[in-house]
Amino acid sequence: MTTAISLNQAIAAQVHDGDTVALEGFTHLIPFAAAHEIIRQRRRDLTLVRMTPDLIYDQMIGAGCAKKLVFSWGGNPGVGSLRRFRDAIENSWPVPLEIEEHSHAGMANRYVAGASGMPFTVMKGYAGTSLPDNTKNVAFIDCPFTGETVAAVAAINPDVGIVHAQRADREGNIQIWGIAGVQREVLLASTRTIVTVEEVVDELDPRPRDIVIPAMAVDFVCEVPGGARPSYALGYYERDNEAYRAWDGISRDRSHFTAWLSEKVLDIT
Amino acid sequence: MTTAISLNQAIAAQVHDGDTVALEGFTHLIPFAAAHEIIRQRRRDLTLVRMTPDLIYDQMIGAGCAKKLVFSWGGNPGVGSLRRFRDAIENSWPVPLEIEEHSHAGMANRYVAGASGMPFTVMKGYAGTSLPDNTKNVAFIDCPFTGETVAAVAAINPDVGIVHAQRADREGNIQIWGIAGVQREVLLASTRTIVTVEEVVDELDPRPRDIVIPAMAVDFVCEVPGGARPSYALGYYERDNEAYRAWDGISRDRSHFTAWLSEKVLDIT
Amino acid sequence: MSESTGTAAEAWTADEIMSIVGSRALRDGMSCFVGIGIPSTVANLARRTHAPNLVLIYESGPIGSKPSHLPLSIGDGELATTADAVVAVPEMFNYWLQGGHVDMGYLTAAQIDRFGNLNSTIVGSDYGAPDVRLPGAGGAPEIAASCREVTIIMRHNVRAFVPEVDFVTSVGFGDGAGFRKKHGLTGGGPQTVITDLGILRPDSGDGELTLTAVHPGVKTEDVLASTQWPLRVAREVGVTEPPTPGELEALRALKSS
Amino acid sequence: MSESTGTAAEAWTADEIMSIVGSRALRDGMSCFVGIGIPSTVANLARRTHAPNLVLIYESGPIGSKPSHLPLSIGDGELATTADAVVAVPEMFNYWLQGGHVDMGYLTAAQIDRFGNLNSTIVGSDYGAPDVRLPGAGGAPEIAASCREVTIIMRHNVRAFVPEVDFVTSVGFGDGAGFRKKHGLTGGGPQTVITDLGILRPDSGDGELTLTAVHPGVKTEDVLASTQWPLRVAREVGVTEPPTPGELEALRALKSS
Repeated sequence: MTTAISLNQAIAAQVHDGDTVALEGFTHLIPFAAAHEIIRQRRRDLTLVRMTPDLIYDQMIGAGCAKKLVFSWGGNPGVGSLRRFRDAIENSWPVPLEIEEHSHAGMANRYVAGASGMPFTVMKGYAGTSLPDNTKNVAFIDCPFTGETVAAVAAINPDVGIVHAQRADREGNIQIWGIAGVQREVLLASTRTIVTVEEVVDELDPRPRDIVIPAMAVDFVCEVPGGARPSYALGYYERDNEAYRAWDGISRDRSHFTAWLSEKVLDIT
Repeated sequence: MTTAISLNQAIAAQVHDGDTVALEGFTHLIPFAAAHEIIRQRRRDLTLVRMTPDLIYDQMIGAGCAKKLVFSWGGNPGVGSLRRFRDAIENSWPVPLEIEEHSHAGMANRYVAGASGMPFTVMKGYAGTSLPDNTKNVAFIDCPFTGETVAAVAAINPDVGIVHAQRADREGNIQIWGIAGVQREVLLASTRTIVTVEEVVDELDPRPRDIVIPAMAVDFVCEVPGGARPSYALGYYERDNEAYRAWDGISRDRSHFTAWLSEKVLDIT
Repeated sequence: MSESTGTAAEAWTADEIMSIVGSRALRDGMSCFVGIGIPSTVANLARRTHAPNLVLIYESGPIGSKPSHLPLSIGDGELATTADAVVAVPEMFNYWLQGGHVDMGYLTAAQIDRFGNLNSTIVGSDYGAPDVRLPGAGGAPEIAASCREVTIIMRHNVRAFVPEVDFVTSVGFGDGAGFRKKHGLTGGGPQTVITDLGILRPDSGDGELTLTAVHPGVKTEDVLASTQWPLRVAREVGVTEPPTPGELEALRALKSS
Repeated sequence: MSESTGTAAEAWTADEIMSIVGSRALRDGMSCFVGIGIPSTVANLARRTHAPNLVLIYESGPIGSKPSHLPLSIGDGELATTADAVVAVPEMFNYWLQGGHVDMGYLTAAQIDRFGNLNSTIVGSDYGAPDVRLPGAGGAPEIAASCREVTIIMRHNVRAFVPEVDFVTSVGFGDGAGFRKKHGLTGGGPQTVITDLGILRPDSGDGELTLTAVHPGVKTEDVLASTQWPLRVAREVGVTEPPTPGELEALRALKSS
């Protein structure tokens, strides 16, 4: 079922205005190239789902793609704030941004429920915190065997799930090594999927502690070398920590950000 | 926290009469050596938990170790019946055997709940079947978000979890490649754990598509080469399909079985 | 139908035509969750004949296995070493099967009833004191619940084809129209039942099994006589294509491997 | 306490003694779930000094990481390549953390209250229009819920030490005795709060934070003045051991790595 096409075609085919879209990758393998293509295609009113919005959603939010953000930790890791995210929440720039926030465990379990074809799953957590007051997607239910109260979280099933991976074979089987985050879960939970990869190869020869995600979960594979920069792809290139530090200055004011967006994203074809 | 000791000492320390014990391994890595040691130490009144009782529990049941069996598929794969299991259920020989049966998905999820520190988890399944009529560990609950009815299964938390693996390092990290079954879940769900391994090595150098289970989940590691025979250990030895076929004859009548038990298990020191 | 030494057209056993017709139910490129026993033979036959790109899924964890010989168990080493991926058992059931990614589930059982419900647990009316204790459920209940469609393969006789199964291990269409939906069973249920006599398909209204084809040389009366309830018969009962020499050769090579 | 150029005994900053005392809370061989920021510095310092066998766990998946330099994010490549195992994020939270296998969780936050509850979500009284939008929860709520014990490290001032946090991101002892049990929080809660002024521990009765030690040169009045509620003080307030030259050297080498 997997088709190898250009990223431009894949985004045009799969991502529509108003969709719920998850671009995942936990620090590792963040699909920046796909995000930039969505920005270039000027998608609007997206509900963006992601555990750690990171620079990738800071850029999409600043570019005006998002109407809502579902997330669990919205910082620039080791650096500080996400300034476009804050500007959208605090000042509705460039458009108002609705938010729904969870814990990492809650988000991970919401993806697990989605991947499992369940409307919800159960976990310990949220109890005693202020988080449930601000979302409809957490409830508390009683164990039918012990009576113990546990948290229930609603499944997330994005319209489109997009991840980056190191490699794919020509059948569309996907290979990842290093930090795997929720890449598998978001592909399985999403109605439509795109995977950008460093390279398409004939044979996925094993790499240390790798996982393979079978092609059944993949609609489109796009070969995009460097597609995770300034995040990293273990075995290909390292995290560009300087770019993460530099983002703090670039994103600090709107005009500086807008200039960056034109030069580094919109004007690239 | 992991200690390397003899299998004899590990079983003596961890497995007591009346315990709930899970010896897992899905076709691959079935811990026969540990089972035989439990038989030799003449443990009684065990509740044996295992998805596929297989020859390993047929032998333990025939030897009189079990008072109850919790399982999901009780056959000799590709061969036919488990004759000691049937003799115990149908004729209470050598002692009566209480049974509780589930589907594979149900058992797997009961281990998942146990490994996750949850009293239960939810799944699709059991609905419309006769299985829930014969166990207290399945219930039906409503999704708090959609109202949909789903199955809930109670956690399994064995007193002792025992698995076989290919290798361990000296810290007790466990390495498995090939079919991993529910090895990880049973170790995490159990109060006490024993892992028999083909070899203890200084360094767990990567093997194709391997997983490593950190030592935090492991109490005792016992080096027992061949400890999964007549099951197999990928990379060490193949499944002894002839032994599985031969078991049908050995187990067919009580006297033949008893002679086998004495010669191959009890009289081995 | 028994071993034949007659004409070329009869040179197959009842089990052989069942397996060969069974293999034809699999389409190239689809994914198939393969149950223990005959389904594994049939799926591996299809992969060697018309469906080389069939994705074989075994409950022990392998996805995309390409075994060179017929495995004895569903967890033989070769299933793992030739697979595209090997996943843990909870992942297999929760993510791949329950998550709705598998095209076809292929099952067999000891009993089947008029609505395609399956029993592989006990024969007899008393669960606590069964006449025959069978292996039990294994992966079948959720395969039957969640695959996009289910194909069932089993020998056709009055002990196996009963009006109501002694124990519902795996749900077909329950007690008829609306049952699957009411119980949240997301897959399409048993769309094809292949026996050594012919092919049955569910009525599109209430899901009751209906004879739609017989194998060459089998009469409708033979099928009715081998079924413990008054079997529905389609207005036109077809005749299955006889095994080709290539199919027979592939099956026999597979069985001896 | 600011940068000092004075005697050897004063030759450290407030942040330095906080980190060093923080590192001492970690015991060799234990497992520690390491939060973002200062906790990562402190845990890596412990591993380079008295606790070489500390098992570092990062929410991105690595268990048993042995990084050669201080990671900027919790998902740097070296954390994975030097780990005993790297697990998927759902497995990390469900099996390893929620399953109760982690000895200590190490957290920081923007606000802490008298019962050790933490806020890393918003500053201000209106969630919809916060004065300051902070990053949010991340892994902290479940670390606080499920680790056998929790250690908190943060700078001590009246903006951070408030009677009641603006938003409960992570639960300490809630509103006092019985709260954790009532809410099913299986871990032991915050047993140690280390600041740049001293150490606070929960009252064994109701869990209210109590000053138990100050760093060399800090007075109890300094701590009271830096806390927005009337802080409980232990009958005997100890003085922490000053940093050793080895500790200071290791910390400075780590920070410049």
